[in-house]
Amino acid sequence: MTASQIVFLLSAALIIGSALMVVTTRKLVHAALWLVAALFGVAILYGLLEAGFLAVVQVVVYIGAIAILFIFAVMLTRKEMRDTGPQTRRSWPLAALLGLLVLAGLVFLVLDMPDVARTAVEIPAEVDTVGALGQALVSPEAYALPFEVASVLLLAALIGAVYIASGQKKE
Amino acid sequence: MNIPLSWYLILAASLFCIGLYGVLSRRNAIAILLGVELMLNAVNINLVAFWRYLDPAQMGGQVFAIIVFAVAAAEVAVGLALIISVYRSRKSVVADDIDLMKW
Amino acid sequence: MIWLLPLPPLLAFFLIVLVTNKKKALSHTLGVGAAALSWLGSMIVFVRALGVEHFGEHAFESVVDWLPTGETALQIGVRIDPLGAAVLFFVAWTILMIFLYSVGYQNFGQPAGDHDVKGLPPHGATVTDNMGKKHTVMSIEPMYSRFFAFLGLFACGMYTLVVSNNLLTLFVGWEIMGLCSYLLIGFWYGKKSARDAAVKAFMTTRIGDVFMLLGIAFLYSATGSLSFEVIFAEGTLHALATTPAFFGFSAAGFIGLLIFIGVVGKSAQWPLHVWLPDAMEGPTPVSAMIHAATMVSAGVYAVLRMFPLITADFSGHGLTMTMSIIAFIGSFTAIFAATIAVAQNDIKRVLAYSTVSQLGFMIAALGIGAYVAAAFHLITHAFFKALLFLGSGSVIHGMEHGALHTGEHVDPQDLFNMGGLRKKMPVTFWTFLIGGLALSGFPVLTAGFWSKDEILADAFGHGHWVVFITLAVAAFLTAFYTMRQITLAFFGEPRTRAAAHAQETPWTMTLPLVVLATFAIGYGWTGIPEHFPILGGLIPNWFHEFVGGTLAVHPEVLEFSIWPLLASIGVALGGLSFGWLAYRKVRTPRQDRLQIPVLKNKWYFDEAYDFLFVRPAAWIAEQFSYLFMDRTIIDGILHGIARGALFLGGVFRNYIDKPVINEFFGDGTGNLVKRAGAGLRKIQVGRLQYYMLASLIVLVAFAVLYYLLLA
Amino acid sequence: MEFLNSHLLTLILFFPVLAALVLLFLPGEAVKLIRWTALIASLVSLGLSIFLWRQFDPAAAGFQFEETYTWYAAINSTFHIGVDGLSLTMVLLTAILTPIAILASFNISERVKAYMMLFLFLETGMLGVFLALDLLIFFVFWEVGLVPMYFLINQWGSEKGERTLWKGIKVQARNYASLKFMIYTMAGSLGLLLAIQMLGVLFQTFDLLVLYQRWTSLSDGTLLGLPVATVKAVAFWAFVIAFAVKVPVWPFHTWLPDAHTEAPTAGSMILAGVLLKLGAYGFLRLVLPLYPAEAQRFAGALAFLAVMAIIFGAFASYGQKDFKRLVAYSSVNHMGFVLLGIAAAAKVGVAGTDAALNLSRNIALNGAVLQMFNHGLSAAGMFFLVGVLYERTHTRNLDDYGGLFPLVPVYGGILIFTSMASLGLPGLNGFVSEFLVVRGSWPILTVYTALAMLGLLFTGAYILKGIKQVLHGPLNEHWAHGEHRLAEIKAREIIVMVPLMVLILVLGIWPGWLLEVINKAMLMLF
Amino acid sequence: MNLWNDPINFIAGWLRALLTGWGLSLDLAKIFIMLVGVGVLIVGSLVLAIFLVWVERKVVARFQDRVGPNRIGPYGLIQPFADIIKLIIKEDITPTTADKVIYNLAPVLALASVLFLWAVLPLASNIYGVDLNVAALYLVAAGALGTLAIIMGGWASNNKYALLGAFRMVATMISYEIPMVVVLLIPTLLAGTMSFRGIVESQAGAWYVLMAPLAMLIFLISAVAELGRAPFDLNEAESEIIAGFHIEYTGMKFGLFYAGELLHAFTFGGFVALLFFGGYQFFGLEKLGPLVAVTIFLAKAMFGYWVIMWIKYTMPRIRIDHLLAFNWKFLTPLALILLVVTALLHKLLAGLPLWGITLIMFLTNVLIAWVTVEILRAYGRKQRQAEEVLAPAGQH
Repeated sequence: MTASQIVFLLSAALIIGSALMVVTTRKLVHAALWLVAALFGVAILYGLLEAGFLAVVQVVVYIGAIAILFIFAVMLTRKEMRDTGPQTRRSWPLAALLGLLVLAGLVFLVLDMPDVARTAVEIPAEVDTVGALGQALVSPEAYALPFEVASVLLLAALIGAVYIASGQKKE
Repeated sequence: MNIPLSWYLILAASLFCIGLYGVLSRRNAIAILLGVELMLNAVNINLVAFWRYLDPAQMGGQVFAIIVFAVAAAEVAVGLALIISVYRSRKSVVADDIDLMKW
Repeated sequence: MIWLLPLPPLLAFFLIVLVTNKKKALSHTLGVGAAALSWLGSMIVFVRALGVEHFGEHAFESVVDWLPTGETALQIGVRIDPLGAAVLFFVAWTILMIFLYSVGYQNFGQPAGDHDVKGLPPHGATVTDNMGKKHTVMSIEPMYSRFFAFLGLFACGMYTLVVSNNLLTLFVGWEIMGLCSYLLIGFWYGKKSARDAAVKAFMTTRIGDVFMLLGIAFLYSATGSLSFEVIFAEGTLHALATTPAFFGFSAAGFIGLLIFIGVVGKSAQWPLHVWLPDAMEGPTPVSAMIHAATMVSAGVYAVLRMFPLITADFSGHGLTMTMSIIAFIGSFTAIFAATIAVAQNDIKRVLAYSTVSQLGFMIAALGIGAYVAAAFHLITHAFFKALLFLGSGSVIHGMEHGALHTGEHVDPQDLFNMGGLRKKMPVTFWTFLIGGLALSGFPVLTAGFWSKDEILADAFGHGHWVVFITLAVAAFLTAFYTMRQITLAFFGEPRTRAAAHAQETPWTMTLPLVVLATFAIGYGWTGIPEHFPILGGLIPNWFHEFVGGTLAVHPEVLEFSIWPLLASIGVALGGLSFGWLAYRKVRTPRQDRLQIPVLKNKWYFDEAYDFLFVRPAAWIAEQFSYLFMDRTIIDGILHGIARGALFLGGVFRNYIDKPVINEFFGDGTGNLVKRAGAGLRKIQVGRLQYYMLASLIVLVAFAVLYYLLLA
Repeated sequence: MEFLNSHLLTLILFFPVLAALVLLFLPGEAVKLIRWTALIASLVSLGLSIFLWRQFDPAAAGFQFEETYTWYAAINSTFHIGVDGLSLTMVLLTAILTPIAILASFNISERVKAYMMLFLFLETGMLGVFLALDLLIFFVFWEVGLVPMYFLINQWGSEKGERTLWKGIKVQARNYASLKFMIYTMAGSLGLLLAIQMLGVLFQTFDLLVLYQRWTSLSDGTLLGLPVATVKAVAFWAFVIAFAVKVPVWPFHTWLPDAHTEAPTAGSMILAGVLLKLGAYGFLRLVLPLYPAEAQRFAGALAFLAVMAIIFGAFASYGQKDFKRLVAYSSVNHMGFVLLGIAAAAKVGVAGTDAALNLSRNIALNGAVLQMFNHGLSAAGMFFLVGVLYERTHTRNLDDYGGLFPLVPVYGGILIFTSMASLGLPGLNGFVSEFLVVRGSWPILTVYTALAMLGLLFTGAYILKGIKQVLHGPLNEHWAHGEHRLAEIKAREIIVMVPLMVLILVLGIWPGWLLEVINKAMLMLF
Repeated sequence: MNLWNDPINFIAGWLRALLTGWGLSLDLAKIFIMLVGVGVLIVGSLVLAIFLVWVERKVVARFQDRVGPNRIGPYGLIQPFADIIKLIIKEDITPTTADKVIYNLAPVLALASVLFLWAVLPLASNIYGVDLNVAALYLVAAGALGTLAIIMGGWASNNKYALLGAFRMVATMISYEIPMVVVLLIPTLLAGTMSFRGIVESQAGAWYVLMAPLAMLIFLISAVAELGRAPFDLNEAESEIIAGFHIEYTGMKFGLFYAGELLHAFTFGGFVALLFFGGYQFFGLEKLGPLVAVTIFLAKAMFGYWVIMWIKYTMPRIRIDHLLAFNWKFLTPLALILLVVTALLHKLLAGLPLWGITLIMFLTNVLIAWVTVEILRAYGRKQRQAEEVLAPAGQH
């Protein structure tokens, strides 16, 4: 068991545990916070996968922005949801069964993949993954277009969200 | 560095299914969004894992992950805005109540 | 030079119609001038013709290619031979006299009528003389110049007929004269009777023309040419005589018959004579023109021309079928017309019927082969008949003058309104008397006697008893009604005040009478037969020599026999005296015992024709061929097809389109979709997670299925 | 000049269409301008035709001024046009009549542009038929000629008049007439189309010259499963019916009186003047050369129909109350003579050994073609005069007229002159052609020619009836005075009549110049 | 590789030898050494925190023209220890309805987020926690953790004022994060790398403050706003919401918050020094030895901290909407423009010698500053005219 395997297992446990807590806790704020924990676990995984930039971005974007947004949203709609009453739908067993079925299917597919158990190949030190990523994002023949489209998407989402949320003021 | 790729994939699959369960079973709209977030993260894990294990030189995996980030952020922003405006007009966040779009 | 003859009148016609029809004086000078020019030309030709001995062999002829037909071409041209020259002579004279006469007859120089209207005879004009006394006087004919134009065309027609060397131009002249007779008879188209007469004239002549056209076509197709030169060549004649045609006739005989039918129409022989009496509706110069100079004589002239063809298969003794038909029709017409003439009251109608009977004489003569006699009678008759007509014209003119003078409205043409005119109109009386005597064949003195005697002699000589007897009786009747006419008109006392005030006609009318009178007498002497008891040898029978020359074989001279001579003298004198005796005392028509209705109404031929032909033709035309055949039958079929198509369309629409396609397929599928839609609607619950669940289940199911079946 | 010589026919053919297009751009209300341009365009066509006439060498065999352009290679039909004596005469007739008709239609006042354009199209349609040496082109122009005529009758026909069909259905006369005209001719020409297609498919070409040899020489074996003889007979009758409808031969003629009475003056002038000749031309150009044997076999039937046309045409027109319908039926009568001539020529068949028969055949054909030309002139004249009267009195009923001679002496004179021409008075053109036809057909079809004489007789009857009721007759006070006093014939109308009358007179006296061309063409016809 | 010029490796080597000596496996030993390093770093920073408390109270007193703690020990040096002992022995009160887990976790996270920062600080060319190639972003991530801690604190104490205070604090922090990130990009741009050590090394020629003084100013302002101090310390505004999100915290929990805050301020002083003032470089002095470099760095950091304290005790507090408006309407656009201009110039002037680049960059920065001032002045004049139109001075 090498160090990284240990770290992997720890973070996997962290992720799965907090994910399960997210979908099962009664109080929504706890769910949000558990989500933060899960995201933190994922960030660690990225670190393990030597995608440092992504790990940090995961933390900044997910935890820094999205989690806080969730918490804000929960706060804003707290008055009604006294965290009382059943949190899950009556048909949750069917959902669980279906989840398991999908899981089984996916796992089966994964195991069925050829050469799935191979290990990662060593990245040569002098390769600067962050620089390469930067290059990929902006060089036209690589992924400049999706990058631009994503920016436009964000702008649209920004305007849309502002407009929808503030809609009530005008009436 | 001897973590086999299958571990990551299985982990992502399980995270994905937990998220799926969360989406299908939770009554609160925001909880559903939480589920969606989990699923998105599962996908991201897969992407980066594939990047790392199949061909680190090709930055496709990472770029795609970043784009998923962007989309996730946009989706959450708009989703929550919608939920809040629905909450303001219909005073309820339960997913089942928002069922105007019937035939 | 010869083809120049018909041109002056034609030119006059066009000039008058196109240019000078407003100016009356210019028009009539043009007309008379053209006639004089043609007259001069004809005289020159006649004189030169006389100069040439054996003129028959080398007649003046010039030919030109007219119609290209296949390799060959139809040739037309002009030709003068002895017969042509003789006929030309009398035609020129009579036409000129008629032109001159009509200047006076149409009251040239008289004031325009008060309320004269074109299309009706002039009714006189009131004029105040220097003493301020008002009295009506004759008024000028409103359509004065048009009259001369038509006369000019008429003259041109006659000249072309006489001058032409082939049947085609002969036919052209023939038809032009038909047209002019139509135009002139219907000159006063205001009067209904004139209109109908014009149409009747044109139609009856056209019936004849149609057969003649067939004859010409047959001749042309049989011989390949129409010019007399070619036809009367020995070979062709023999070929025609021998080739059998239809109904047992030989080709020559059949063609001759067809052409003869044309002549019957034109010269108003028995079956087609009805138009001639009605032709009196036209102005008198026209009647003269038609019945004396041109129209009718054209018919006889055509038969004269065709004589060699008709007698192609005649072998001296038995008449061929065609000749016997001709003889029969000729003689029958003579007797028939004479009987009608006797009962007529109108001065012109009597003359009309006398013309018909005289033509009967000529046709009969031709029928029995008396070529020279027929020609001779033709020419003499032309002279004295023209004289009689123009005389009757001046009598009518005088009567009108009297009627206007006395303001008494009386029919100027009715014999029983006249009487005692010999004192009022001496010149007219004497010329009319000469004409009358010539017509009835007053022995020795008049030309009529010589020509008619010739015919009777010929008939007697060749033993055609039936023809001889009928012609003799006809001659007697002729003499009788001429005397009746003269006594009624000139002798006795004037029956009406108009007759009392009748006045002699101006010189332009009396001069032609005198000229024609001289011919009526003089011309007879040119044809006295040699063996005639006294006068035989004095003057050589020029006519026989000259005209006989036209035939290839010169007709032999008949040996003289006394019986026909005595018969003709007896008949003539008997008729005259009996006529004078019967009508000396007659004052009113009732006293005239001969007013037999059957004769008066012309043996009801007009009514018969009307009933037999005109009305059925109208019925066939109107009802049968148009309304029935076209409108009902053929259009019926068309409309039937249309209705069938309509019905079919309806059937398709109501039994196939609407029920099957619209209801079953169209609406059927529509309902099906609606029901299915209603069914499927229920799965749309609106709840988000329900959808996700459902889609996921399907996805998983597919995955499993895919894996189990395919992978 | 060289261009003119090599493209003369296409120029003549398509000049009217070009003019029509030019008309299209003229302002609608500049009525005088439109009329004069149309007239000048048709005069140009006339000039070109006369130039063609002078250039044409009658003696040369075969077709002259031939032009072939690739038109529809797919079904190997070429735009092949040429002219020989026969079509030259017809082209000349069309070229003469169209300007006269256009001049005659100067009194049309509404929609003048459309009217003039249709007229020019019509002229092209007609010229096309006469010039076409390719069956398909022939058929195309044959149909093209129909459409303008339909509109002329339908749009500018006489307003009044109703025609009761079955069960009391009343329909406007001019619609009835134009529709009947259109459908009748179209239905008739269906058989023609089929036969043409058969020929085209059989020999892979529509060219007439080729077909003349190939089709006539094909005489044995089976065709489309039937013996060749029956196929040829059926094709023959298909052709004959198509042209019989157009010529109007007796049973197919009922459209003519309706079409004429309802057509505007100029329309009926051209309809009678040229359109009827299309059918006769069809007989001469297509039926006789293509089906000599069948023609010979069925000549009797054709002759019978011709005589029926002559007799019934004459009787029907004699029975008419309507002046224009009278003249229309006269066209049926005169065209009957044309067909009689053709039937006679068909009876003799191909020029055999017997010289006399050949001569008669040739004379009959000469007579037929000359009759087509003469009737064109006299019919156009008659219709125009009827039109002149109708324009003043707005009625065509003979009983309404009467005694008009004193009111309109000049008009009366012209009417008599033209009537005499159409009656066939010798000295005028009618007689020459009728004489030739009678002379030509007598030795071949004696009985029928004799019967035809009955028709000739009644031709005179109805013409005189027309003149009597119009000119002579008791003066109808209605026209004598007051505001609808009959106006004398105008200068323009006289100018229309003068060329016709001059031609009638000249042809009557000296037809040699025209007959020369026709004669040579007829020798070489088949 | 002796103690003087590469102390960490020297010690690490020594320890490794020691531990392997004790029979640990190499891996285990490596992990252990890592842990030891982390421990040393944390303890060092905490001790520094304690010292900072003293410094803070002395400097504040000097600013307020008073002496500050001089009674306990020489120059009051023992005063911080006294405070700490006070906090430890105070009663630790937890609100009953508070959300126990989150309530207790909040202070820990607050301090943790600051300590995370120290992992990245390059004290000397070879003395640093880890040379992360995404260090700049790591700094922002830590900031995000701080936000989270504040929310948890505010929410868990189940007190309306606490929650409101937390929201206000979070609002400012999130808003000011954006200009900070944008301005952070400028040194990255100039240095070509995001790792702090790389940035410091590339400042050998010319300190980035010379190249982009305006960027340094914006970074300073946004840093102060991040800390929630001085002009932007609205959550401690007693007059409005008493003590912000840590109302319910007493005793050592409050102590953690307070220490975390002080250390955070000092760290940001260090960052300013690091990014713009050449970090441990002082005109070649740092080559003498790592320890000299460390002292240079700490001195610069203390200077940065002094400036922050200077701002805190002189500037009056800004209202919350002015604060946010100031950020969104003025600071962010200015930062973006600056970034774009710098990027352009960096590309354009690539060929010039270093002094040329710095000179031109400096001048452009001055130009931009002048232009913004002009715009502000025009805006201000317009505002005043609008006021005069509404209510002309003292008429009635």
